[in-house]
Amino acid sequence: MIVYIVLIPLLSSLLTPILGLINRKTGFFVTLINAILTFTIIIYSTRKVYIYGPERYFFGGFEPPYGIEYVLDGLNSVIILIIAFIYLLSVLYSKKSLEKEIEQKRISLFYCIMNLYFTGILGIAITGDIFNLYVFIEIASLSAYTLIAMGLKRESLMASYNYLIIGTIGATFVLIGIGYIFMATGSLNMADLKLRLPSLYHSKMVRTGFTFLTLGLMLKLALFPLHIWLPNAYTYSPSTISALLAGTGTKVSAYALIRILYSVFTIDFDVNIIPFSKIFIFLSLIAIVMGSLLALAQKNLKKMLAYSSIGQIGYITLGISLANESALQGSIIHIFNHSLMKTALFFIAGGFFYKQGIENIQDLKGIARKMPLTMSLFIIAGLSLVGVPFTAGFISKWYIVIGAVESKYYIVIPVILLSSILSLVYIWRVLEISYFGESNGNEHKEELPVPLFFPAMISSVLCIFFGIYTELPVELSKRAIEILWGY
Amino acid sequence: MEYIKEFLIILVPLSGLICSLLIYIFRNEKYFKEVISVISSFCMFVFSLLVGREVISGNFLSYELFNLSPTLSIYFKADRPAVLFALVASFLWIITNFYSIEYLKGTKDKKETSFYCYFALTLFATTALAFSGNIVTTFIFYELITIFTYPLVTHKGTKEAVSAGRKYLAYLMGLSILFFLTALFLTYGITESLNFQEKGLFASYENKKLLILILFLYFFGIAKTAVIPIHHWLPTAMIAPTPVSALLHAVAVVKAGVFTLFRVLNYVFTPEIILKINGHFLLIAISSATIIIASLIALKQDNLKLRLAYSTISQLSYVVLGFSLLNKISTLAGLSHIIMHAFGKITLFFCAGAIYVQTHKTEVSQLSGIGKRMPFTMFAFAIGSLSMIGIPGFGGFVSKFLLFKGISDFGNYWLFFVLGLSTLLNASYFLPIVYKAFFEEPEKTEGHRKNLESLFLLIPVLVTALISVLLFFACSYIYDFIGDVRS
Amino acid sequence: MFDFIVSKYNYWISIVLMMIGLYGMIAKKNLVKKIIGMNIFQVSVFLFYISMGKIKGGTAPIYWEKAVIYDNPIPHVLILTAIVVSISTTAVALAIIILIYKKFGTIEEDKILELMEKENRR
Amino acid sequence: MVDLLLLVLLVIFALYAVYETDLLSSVVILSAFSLIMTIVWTRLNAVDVAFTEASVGAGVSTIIFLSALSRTKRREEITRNGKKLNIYNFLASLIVIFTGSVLIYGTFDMPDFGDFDAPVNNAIAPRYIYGSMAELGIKNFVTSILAAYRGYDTLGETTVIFTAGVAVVILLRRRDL
Repeated sequence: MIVYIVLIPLLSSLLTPILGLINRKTGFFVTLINAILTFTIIIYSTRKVYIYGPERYFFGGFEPPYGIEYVLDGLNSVIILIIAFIYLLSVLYSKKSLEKEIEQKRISLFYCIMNLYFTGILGIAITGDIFNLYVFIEIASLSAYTLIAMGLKRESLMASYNYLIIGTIGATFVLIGIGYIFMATGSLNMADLKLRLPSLYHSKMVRTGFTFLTLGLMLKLALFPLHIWLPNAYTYSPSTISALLAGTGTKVSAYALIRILYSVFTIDFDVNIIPFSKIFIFLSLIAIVMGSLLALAQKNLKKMLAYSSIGQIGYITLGISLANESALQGSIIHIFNHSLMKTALFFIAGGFFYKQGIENIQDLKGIARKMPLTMSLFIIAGLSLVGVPFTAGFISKWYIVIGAVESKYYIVIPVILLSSILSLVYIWRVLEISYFGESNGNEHKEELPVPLFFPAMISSVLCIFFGIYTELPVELSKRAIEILWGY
Repeated sequence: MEYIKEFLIILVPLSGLICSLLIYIFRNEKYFKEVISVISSFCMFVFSLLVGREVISGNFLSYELFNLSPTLSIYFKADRPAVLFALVASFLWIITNFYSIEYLKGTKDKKETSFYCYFALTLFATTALAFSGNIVTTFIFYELITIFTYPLVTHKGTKEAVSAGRKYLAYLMGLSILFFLTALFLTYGITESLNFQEKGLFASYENKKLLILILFLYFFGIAKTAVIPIHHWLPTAMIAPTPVSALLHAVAVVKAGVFTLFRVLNYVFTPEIILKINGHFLLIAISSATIIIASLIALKQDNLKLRLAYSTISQLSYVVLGFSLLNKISTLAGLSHIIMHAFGKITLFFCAGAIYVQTHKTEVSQLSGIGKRMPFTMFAFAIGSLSMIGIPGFGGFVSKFLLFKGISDFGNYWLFFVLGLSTLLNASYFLPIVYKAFFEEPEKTEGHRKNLESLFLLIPVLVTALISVLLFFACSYIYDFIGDVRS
Repeated sequence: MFDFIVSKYNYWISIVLMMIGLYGMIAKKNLVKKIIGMNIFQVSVFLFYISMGKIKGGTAPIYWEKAVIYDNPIPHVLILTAIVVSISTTAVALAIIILIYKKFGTIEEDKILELMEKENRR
Repeated sequence: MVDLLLLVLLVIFALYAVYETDLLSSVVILSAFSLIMTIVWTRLNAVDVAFTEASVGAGVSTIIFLSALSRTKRREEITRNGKKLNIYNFLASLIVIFTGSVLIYGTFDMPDFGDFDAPVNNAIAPRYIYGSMAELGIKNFVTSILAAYRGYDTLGETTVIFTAGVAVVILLRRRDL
């Protein structure tokens, strides 16, 4: 069953351009059907994994480590669940939104690339082979470069090009890392590597390999000093793509990092043998503060959200590198929650552009009087970003902080709280301008059209929902860690 | 029946929440919001009474709403101080409702819906805070109070209101996130429990320095107590409509602050532990400094509401002082001063509002001879002032007397001097107003109408003034009810 | 020492090549030049991979009766895939560069940044 | 000795390709670089890879580069605006030196070049060498791994080409910008 998770998007990406020759409108429907179908299958298999434990699929029937396998366990089932969900929302959003942003002649090709991107990130999440991971990283990246380059402004080209350069460096670093580890062990299968590596932990080869793997993924993840590609890429790409990338792109890299750290290597190696944990806690803290600070300095709404993403990525890596149960759980929940809220925020930002052509925060004056409902969604998602209680963001931060306290990293607490305040300020700035700003001209209500409003509504309402009904993410992430750490 | 009893405790805050929902849904019906507000306030009061009856008869009422995580739950519990606080808040809400009807009409306010809606929401959060059974629940509702009162502070929508709102948020939310939340995390990290307990949470914890740090984090995190370095938000919040200033910034919000402090000092820490770590000296110093300094500032204020605001700051510190003296009598004094001050100060605010509605006067210097045109209002004002000063025969005397007794139990006699001086200052900033109102001649340019009082504005004022007097004679009932707080 | 150097020179030269490529990718301002650097970088990584599969006295990994030792075929397989990935990236990159030239009229990074800054200031 | 010479040649060509300001000759040098690489790989017995590199790396890649150059500019413009550029270059070299030294550090533990006992050759490789003939009946092990054992990688590889193809089409046909 799990093989269809990647095959369906792949097939639909082939189908979109072909059917697109007949009728342009088919692109959307094929993509939508693909998204729904994949999402259903993922729900089904996640449930199965949750009940019966991990599921493996040997490609071509060749048993690992000789062949390539798919593994679906607690961890990646959560990740693909959220990815597929975000993708579904983005597809729903795309129809109306792309009408203004993409030439309709190329729409079926555009959907084709979108499906390829979907294929790529699902492939990254589900594969059990590290070289295969590289291949899928490249599929996802190539399509992401293209999607970004389809932005309306010419800056999008430069954004895409910069992402391409840095992304390729990252991917090649991953390739080098794989090479070193492969050289030390002779194997490429993750489960097999986990068995072979412990005896080699003191080998310089393995350490270098580890360094390059993580470094490459950090580049893809846009951890603070390596983040330069991200803001422009998110800002200048089409609205749908900003939301899609913000919800899925860095998340899947974060997943890959967790996989490498805890499923290929072991926690013992990460914490005790090399100072990975310490270095990355430090880097994450810087990322958290700098991301929020830089977000504060932005004039462009989407860019502000993008910088805020950098801060939020810091939370995720912080939880990962604290390397204890609560923190990692918090990290996984934060991947889940941040996808929801950032996608919601980008949907809404795209909606402002669609309806009013607004890009800068200053131009949002009085928009709350024109679009009160839309703005209330923005408040919900924004407060969730801040981490106000009863929103999803609170839970993940809670877990991360508890993890930090357990590991006696007290410095984490003020940093996280400071960044919460900073994010409160930059969200509040938007709200204040939109509620109290003097708008010029008419103020009659015009909400977003339903196709744009609906996905934004779903994702922001879920921010509240998962802030109160926390059982699902907590339980799923707990199961994920149980399997990951083997107890 | 048992089930209903369990649910009773939820019903108190719920009546506020449902009220606001109904108001929002039927926002276009005329007179509906006023009626529903009054009904819900009665409901809230009745439910509080019922909870009080259960508590008196010795039943333990508690209700766990849901779990945010296995160790993190939204949990409500009823005890005597909580009931007391809920009773005061809900009773004054009833009166404020009647008052606001006329006030909003008098000031020709257009945003009635949002006013009533957020008002009810604030009461919901306040009563929920009163019944909170653990720190997390307290923190959450503490934050919610801030969020719900923000729209009331910025109600006017002017530039000043917006910047006042910004300050309001910066102080209340910023400090609570930075300090309160840190303290909460540290508490959890040390004790792995957040439930309020009679024997405190730190019974078996030895690290004195960390405990002191946590205590101060709590103290400065709870900015709603408005002690001197963190009091600036309260005067700026006076830009809100007078009913808001009256109920929220003299009763609900600030009292929520001191109530939270009460919880922290008595149920997270215990007096014994605080005495052991010598944490109380700073608390006493700050609160007594606040008592004096705020009174001095009040003396200089010409704006009536601002003078009342600084008086509030000074009076709140009586409560804080009572709590930080850490003996039974002084704690009792603090709790009873919550009530006494509530009734006295709300009377004063109501008067200020009535004066503004009728004559559009805001400054003390303009009030010459106002007593001739609004005799009953100013009569009530006099009663409120006397109660605030602490003249025997008025409610304020009782708590002040107890505070004196608490100080003598504590044994630090220079505090007598603080109280004495403050009483003098109280008299010197309240009595001139009364004198001006009754014994000075009005300016000649005034209009010809003789009596400016309107019944709807007058009745609430008289009721609260009357109760201020009655409280003096009924004080023994209150003590019986509160009983031994730490039994 | 000499043995140590001789025994690893293949890897070292591939690392030197990688670094030349990486330098071109980072330091060069010309967009096409960056891609040329990228190509060198990636091809050198491929060289690294192929080197590790070589065995002294081994023959090409094709079935042959007289063969005693075969070279390791796995790196070859991986690199076949990677070469294709590399060329695809190059193609996409060059397509973007062509578009950039069309819209900005230059392929020098600093000039483009200048243009973008001007636009933002307006 | 020939091998070493070829490698040194590679370094020279790489340096030349990076430093040449005429992009056209730079591309030609890159193509020559690829051809030498092909020879190196042939000498390392990686026949299939060498073949692919000759056609794809040296052939297709050069053509793409040339067609791209024909649509843009031939010369690299060196702007020397003082210190800023130098700091940038300095930083870049710092990064490169750091990365390189980490990579070199990793080689210290490596098995010697051509070592039969290296883990690489003993973990999963023997199964392919000794088992694939019987299992699949293909003489070329590389082909059998590519097509069967790691067939899924090949599917991914095809997808990458497809992605690139669609990407180039959709990008180059943009008229709206």
